[in-house]
Amino acid sequence: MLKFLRRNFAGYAFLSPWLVGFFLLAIGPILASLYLSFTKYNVVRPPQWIGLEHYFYMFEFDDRFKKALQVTFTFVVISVPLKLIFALGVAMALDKGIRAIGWYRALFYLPSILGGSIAVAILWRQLFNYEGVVNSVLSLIGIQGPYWLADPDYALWTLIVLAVWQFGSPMLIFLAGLRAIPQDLYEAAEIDAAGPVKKFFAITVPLLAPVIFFNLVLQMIEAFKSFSGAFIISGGSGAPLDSLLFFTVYLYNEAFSFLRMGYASALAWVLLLIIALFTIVAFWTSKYWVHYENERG
Amino acid sequence: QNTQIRHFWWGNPERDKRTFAVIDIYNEKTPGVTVVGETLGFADYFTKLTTQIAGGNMPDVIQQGYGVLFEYIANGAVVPLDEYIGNSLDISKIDQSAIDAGTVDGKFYALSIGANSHMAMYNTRMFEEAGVVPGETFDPYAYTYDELAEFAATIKDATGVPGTDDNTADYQNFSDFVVQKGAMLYNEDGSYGPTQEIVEEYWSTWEKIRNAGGTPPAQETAGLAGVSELSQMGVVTGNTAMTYLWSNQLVGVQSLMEDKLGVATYPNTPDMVPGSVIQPSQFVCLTRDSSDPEAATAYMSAFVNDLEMTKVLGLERGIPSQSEVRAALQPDLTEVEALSVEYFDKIQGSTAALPPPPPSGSNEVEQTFERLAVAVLLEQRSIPEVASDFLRQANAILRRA
Amino acid sequence: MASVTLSEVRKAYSGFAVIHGIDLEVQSGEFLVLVGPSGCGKSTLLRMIAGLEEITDGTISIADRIVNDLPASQRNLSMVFQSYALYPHMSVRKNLAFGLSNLRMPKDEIQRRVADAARILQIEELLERKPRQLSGGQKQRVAIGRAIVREPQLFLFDEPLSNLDAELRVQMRVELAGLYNRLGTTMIYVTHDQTEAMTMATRIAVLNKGNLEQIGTPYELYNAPKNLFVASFIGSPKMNLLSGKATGNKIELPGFGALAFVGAAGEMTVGVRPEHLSIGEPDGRRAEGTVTLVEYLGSEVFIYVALIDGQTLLAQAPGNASYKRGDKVHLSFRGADAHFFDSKGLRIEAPR
Amino acid sequence: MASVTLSEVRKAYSGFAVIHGIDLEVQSGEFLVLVGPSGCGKSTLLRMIAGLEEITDGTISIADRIVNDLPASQRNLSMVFQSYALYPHMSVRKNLAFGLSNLRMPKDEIQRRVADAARILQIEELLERKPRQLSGGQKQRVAIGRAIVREPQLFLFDEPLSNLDAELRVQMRVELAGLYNRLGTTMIYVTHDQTEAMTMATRIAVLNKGNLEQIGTPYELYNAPKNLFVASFIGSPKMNLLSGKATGNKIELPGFGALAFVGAAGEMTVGVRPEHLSIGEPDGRRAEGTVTLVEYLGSEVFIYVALIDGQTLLAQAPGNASYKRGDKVHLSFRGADAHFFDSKGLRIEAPR
Amino acid sequence: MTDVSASTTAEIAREYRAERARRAKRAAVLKHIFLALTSLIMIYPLIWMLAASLKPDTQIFGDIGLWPGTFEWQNYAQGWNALPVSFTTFFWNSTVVTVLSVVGNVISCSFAAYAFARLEFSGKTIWFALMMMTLMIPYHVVLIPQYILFMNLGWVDTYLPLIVPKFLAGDAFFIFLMIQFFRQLPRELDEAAMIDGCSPFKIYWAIIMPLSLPAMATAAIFSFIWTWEDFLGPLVYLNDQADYTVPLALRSFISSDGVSQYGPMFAMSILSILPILLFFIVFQRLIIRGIAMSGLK
Ligand SMILES: Nc1ncnc2c1ncn2[C@@H]1O[C@H](COP(=O)(O)OP(=O)(O)OP(=O)(O)O)[C@@H](O)[C@H]1O
Ligand SMILES: Nc1ncnc2c1ncn2[C@@H]1O[C@H](COP(=O)(O)OP(=O)(O)OP(=O)(O)O)[C@@H](O)[C@H]1O
Ligand SMILES: [Mg+2]
Ligand SMILES: [Mg+2]
Repeated sequence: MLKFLRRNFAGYAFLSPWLVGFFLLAIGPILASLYLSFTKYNVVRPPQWIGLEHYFYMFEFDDRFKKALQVTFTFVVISVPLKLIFALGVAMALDKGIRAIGWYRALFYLPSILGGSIAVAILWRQLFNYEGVVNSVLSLIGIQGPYWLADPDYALWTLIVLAVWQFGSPMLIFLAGLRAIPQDLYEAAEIDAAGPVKKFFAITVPLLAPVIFFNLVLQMIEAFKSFSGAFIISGGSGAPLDSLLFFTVYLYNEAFSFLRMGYASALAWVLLLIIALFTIVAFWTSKYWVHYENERG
Repeated sequence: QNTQIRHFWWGNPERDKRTFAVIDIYNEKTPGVTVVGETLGFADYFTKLTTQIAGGNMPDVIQQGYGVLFEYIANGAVVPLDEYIGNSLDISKIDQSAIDAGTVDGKFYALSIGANSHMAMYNTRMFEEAGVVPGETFDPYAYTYDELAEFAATIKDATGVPGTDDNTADYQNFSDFVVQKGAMLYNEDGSYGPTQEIVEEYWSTWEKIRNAGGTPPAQETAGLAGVSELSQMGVVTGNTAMTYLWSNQLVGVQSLMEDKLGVATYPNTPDMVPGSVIQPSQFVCLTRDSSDPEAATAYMSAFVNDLEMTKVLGLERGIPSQSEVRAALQPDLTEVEALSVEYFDKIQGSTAALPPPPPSGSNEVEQTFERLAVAVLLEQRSIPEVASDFLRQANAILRRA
Repeated sequence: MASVTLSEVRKAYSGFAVIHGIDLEVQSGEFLVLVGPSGCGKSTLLRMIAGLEEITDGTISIADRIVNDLPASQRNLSMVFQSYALYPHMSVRKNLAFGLSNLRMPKDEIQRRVADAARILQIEELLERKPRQLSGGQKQRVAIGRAIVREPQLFLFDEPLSNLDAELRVQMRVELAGLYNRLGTTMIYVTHDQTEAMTMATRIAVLNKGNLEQIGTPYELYNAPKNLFVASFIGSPKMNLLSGKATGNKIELPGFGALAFVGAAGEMTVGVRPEHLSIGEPDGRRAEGTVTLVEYLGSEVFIYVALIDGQTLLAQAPGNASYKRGDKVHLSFRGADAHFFDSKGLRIEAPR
Repeated sequence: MASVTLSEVRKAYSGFAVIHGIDLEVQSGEFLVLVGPSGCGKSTLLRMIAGLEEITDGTISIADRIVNDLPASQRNLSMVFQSYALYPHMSVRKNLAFGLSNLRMPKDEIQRRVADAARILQIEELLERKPRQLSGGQKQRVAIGRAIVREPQLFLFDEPLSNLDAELRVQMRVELAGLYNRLGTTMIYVTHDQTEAMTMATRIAVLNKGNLEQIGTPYELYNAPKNLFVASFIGSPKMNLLSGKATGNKIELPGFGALAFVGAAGEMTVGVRPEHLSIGEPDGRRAEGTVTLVEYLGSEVFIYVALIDGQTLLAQAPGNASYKRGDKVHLSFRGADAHFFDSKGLRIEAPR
Repeated sequence: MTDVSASTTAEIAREYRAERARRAKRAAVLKHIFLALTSLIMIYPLIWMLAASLKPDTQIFGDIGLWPGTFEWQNYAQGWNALPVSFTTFFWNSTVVTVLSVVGNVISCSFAAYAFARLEFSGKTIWFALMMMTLMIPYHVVLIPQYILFMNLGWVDTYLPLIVPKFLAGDAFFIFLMIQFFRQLPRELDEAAMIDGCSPFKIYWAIIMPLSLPAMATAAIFSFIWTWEDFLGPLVYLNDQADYTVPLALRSFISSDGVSQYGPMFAMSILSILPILLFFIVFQRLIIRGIAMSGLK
């Protein structure tokens, strides 16, 4: 017993703030939302237990749920890799060796600061208007751009571009990660006659893997939960034709526009399970490509 | 001992200033009672209200709109005021139409603080340039869809700007159209009123206007479907010459524009059956969670009756429903405010009767309409197909609610 | 296969000079051993030749081409880092193959070379391990392996055998020497091991505080050190230094008496290597002393003898010699074995 | 001041055993040197004693207290890591002082000790530098310094002098020996340097592939190695091994003829250290061969002689010996200098 | 070598140095041009906002041009005092909440991360999984249960719901981020510190934290920005306008049924970005060259 205590004491001591927070503040609401997902709850009246009904309805009748899943998946699959690639590319360009680098970093981070503000929503409409900047640029190279915002086939792309453009936070994390790579490995690679590309793929990428992994998992989770961009640009509804019906936008509407908190909770738990599944897969594959220098074994 | 009354409204800088000033006046006048103002932008108001309801922590007095009021009443979040009438609450000088609008199942719930109606707003400069003169070329208070198609195209030809917004996806216009066609949006039994024919005809009507060249390209309209930001309205961005909104938005829209706005009703069918209603834009209501309803209703009463206070409030929330107050305000109106008062005078008598409160789910039906209308705009499916799809979904929603 | 020429090479780390203008010519195919005290600038020099460190001043040429501006990756050399710098995320095999794959060498040739190197370095069973799963010496061998598979025109070795046991070190020495002979490459080799330096080098360069003290064959350095620094640095245990006074035809050495020496006069230092101090033959020029410490090394013993004037000399005797602490002994040396240095520490050739 | 006892200590890395049950008793105040081939488990053993590595099996006691479960921070020992493990973000001074400040030692005492250590290690001018600004040997000295300032009951040194030059190494050896004498601490010291092992140890433990081969005084190990492994591991250059056939009263050695030996019969190995092989006295038991390689070391030369049957033996001669490649020479040794090992490699004491 | 050849050597060397300096300068100029151009894309919205903040409301949406016809500097003065409570208060409120949050996040999350990355204790995997789970649940469905919880704690209408969770490692993002960085630090350093008699806390404080400076700076930057911009939390928990934070105040400018004040809103938006930029510029300096490996062989 004493031995158990001694062995675990430090770990739990350091974990204690989180544990307190988790049990005091986090777990209650999470479990409550799980409970609510089995009830009919319109916020005003007390929840009524209805078992799995919401889940049945979701999978059998709810076409918008399926549409929302499809939109969200498409968004995740396309935007996350693109965003990471951009973030890494820019992080490498802004790693070192130029003056005023802090300002450049700030400028490249700016879009992420503006986040989902009204300004960005208005601006995005201007850019992707039929006669907007994007189409003007496209017409320069002889392409007649579509009605980005109206055409259900293209509307999602405007949000993907928005998401990719806001690559600031993974960029910053990459920057910090790049700084942890020992220089002498680049020297060794240099001696081994590795060119810049080879150095990138053989040294930078593998040694950055823990950070890449972090960004991948977190950006994936964030993308699944992505809300404000779609909400603001589509005016909260997921228009046109539900092509911007992100899962959380749908969820928000169910919860706050139509006051179906119980159903929204069920939606949330389905999303949670999906995200968890993806995350578990990511963690499982990470065994094969993420190398932690200091883990023994 | 001091009673605290919380008053919560959605606002803007101007309204907030006025309302806080009014609260100060009231607090000054009423020792022992302190009113505390809480305010948010409209977009966030209901999110917060919802959490407060769930927490049993609603403010005593809340602002409500016509659309969602009935859900709150049905669920008991808002309580009847009948027992306070004559005591703490004075409604003797309130218009009967406003009282009726706040009455459900014989109980009075909501005190109107501003009247509202559908209103078309047009850019007078563009109309003028195209030679479309109100009162001569067209009657702003009685014009048909066919006329609209005609002069919208004229404007497009003359100015390069389409003469009108495309309302294919505008539910307000649709709901007027339904009434103009002699139907009801909701039947007595709560089922959905519009028939397949009406829906088809509505969309065909707008298709005609569109084909006549008076609207922006259908795709452009589709891209704006669901967007309610005033700044994105066609008349504001200069993409069209006429936009269809609510009368209480007139001032806000004008403030975003250089050109002067003119006002008109929504278009009508040749039969000229009135389709628009006058309804309160905003109410103040007493909530379930109020700890001192007496004091709260007394405040509500002062808010609509006290001339000192209403003078400060002005027309900011729309046209007051209390006759004395209206009269007192008349001299100080701004140009736009005068325009909107004039509009109300003109439409008196040519409006439809106020329908019974919409059932729950109506909100969602509206969204569904807007969503599916985009398919019409993009010509993805034929109008009859979309119409029947819409009716099917609307009925499913109403059944589920 | 490539000569290396340094002229007037200097290096300063943010203003603090560590290499003070070195001129050095390494012939093509030479095995140059670089020795010097810790911190004297050996690694810095190697890194400058490799192109990893900017040269503050001067020029470096490899194969008669000035390479000041050539990036390391194009200098066609390989290097064993003092800190190994193994790629932590690659298996030993990949570590070895990495440089080769950059040269677009065919797969089977890579495999062959890696297998060869692994055999030579006795790390065949470790090929699939990651560096973190290796012992210090094993890591060092992988670092050597990474250099030798490349077979470039120039090898730079920075203390490549420091963490290996004696036996392995001898074997590696033989292997490296074999490699050198087979490839005929130019080698620049930093070591702290005297045996390594003496046995492998065609020439040894002695560095001290960023200056080149002497360069020459092992024999030259051992037997004709240019100055006191080289004399005491080369040879372990180091040379005994006796201070004496020259008077024109002899030198007065406290304890030992006078030593015939024609030449300079004044303060002098006389150096005698421990193996040239013989113990126990009480005739001729000799000094008496007391044994203060006996270090047993197996094959030999080091005997520390305190002379009467307090000076301690170190003598070497065979391993089976049985002196012990406190013994009174006599030390002597032959005049021919002595080295003479003037008051500035420069060698004076004794006229014979 | 603390004894260390290992009983049946085993270690396996994820199933792969590297230490196979070691029993070892280090007396309080002893200077135990641990030697063994690269990768045999020396560092692992030290790390287990330090408490950095979990023990798979067995017990370790320090000062008669079982410490299997005691965290490293409470074992009151200090250690020099093979990889240095300097704190990269602290100046040299802070690196040295860090351990002391953890003991809540008064500021001036810390300062005194740090200054002392810096003087001993000759890193006084480097005190304000960060580790990345140091040369390899300087880092290593800081690592030593960090250990010695602590003056704990037990020192663990993992090849602490491997990257220092010969002269400095001798000085450090003296300093460490002095420290050892002054503090009377127990020391466990891993080294690959034979000189270090032989001169510093009170006892040497020879480790091989995770097994303890022999433990004893340097003299014992050199003169009476228990088995072939120890015989060839201790001593550099290593012992010559000749295989012969014992016939009850003599051993037939190819080349050398018969050697009187009473005892076992069968396949035998006879070991002769290079310094015991004498060259050029063509009488008695002798073998003829050709010089294949002469390694010049200054104080001595190593002469590789190929016997007629192809076997190569290594003999040691004084530095001024003038053999050269191709010379025909005769080798001989005294029977008393020979070591005998049976077919299992175990020593057989020659009856004298 | 003779004097003559020595001087030529020096000359050659000088020439090489000069040539290298010229090349470096050319490369730097090119890089600056490239970065400046790309960052133009990044800051376009900011420029647009800046322009909008200087236009009268009537011109913001009608004409597309960036250049304001007249400069409405009073948008700033007007915006500052547009609401019944002035922005001085909002900025002060935001600063208090944000600074406390940054401190709380960095401390408490690094505690938890240290436990997960470096200490052994039983149940670690389960806690880790639960921690990751808190990242995956869509925020909107726990909003109401959480509100009820905080109401029962009596924290509504105070800053406690916004600050206390930060001190209890409430944001798993930061924990996971720090874990990934801690895992890259050489374990030998912990070991050396252990030998030097350090307790786990001392190792955390004297070794892990200083060596993770880049990660800590990143976390601080994110923490600052996200708290500064957080809208939903203040929206739900703050009632009194005098307690509002900047983003909440900004939302009050826009009205769907009254007069919006876009110009002043954009003016205040611009001002609200300044503290973020300032913090970013200062803290990104701490993302300096990683030094973790340089004490090791
Ligand atoms: N993490 C690990 N996983 C598997 N094997 C390991 C691991 N660490 C060390 N080993 C193996 O354990 C053995 C002992 O290693 P150790 O570091 O103790 O050797 P050593 O005697 O110190 O060698 P050296 O003299 O080269 O430093 C080696 O063969 C090594 O390959
Ligand atoms: N980044 C640096 N900043 C300042 N001084 C440095 C830096 N790097 C090295 N030095 C100094 O330069 C000198 C030469 O270092 P170098 O590594 O070349 O020595 P070395 O001869 O290889 O020594 P060792 O045998 O100990 O490895 C040393 O005194 C060292 O302290
Ligand atoms: Mg070095
Ligand atoms: Mg080791």
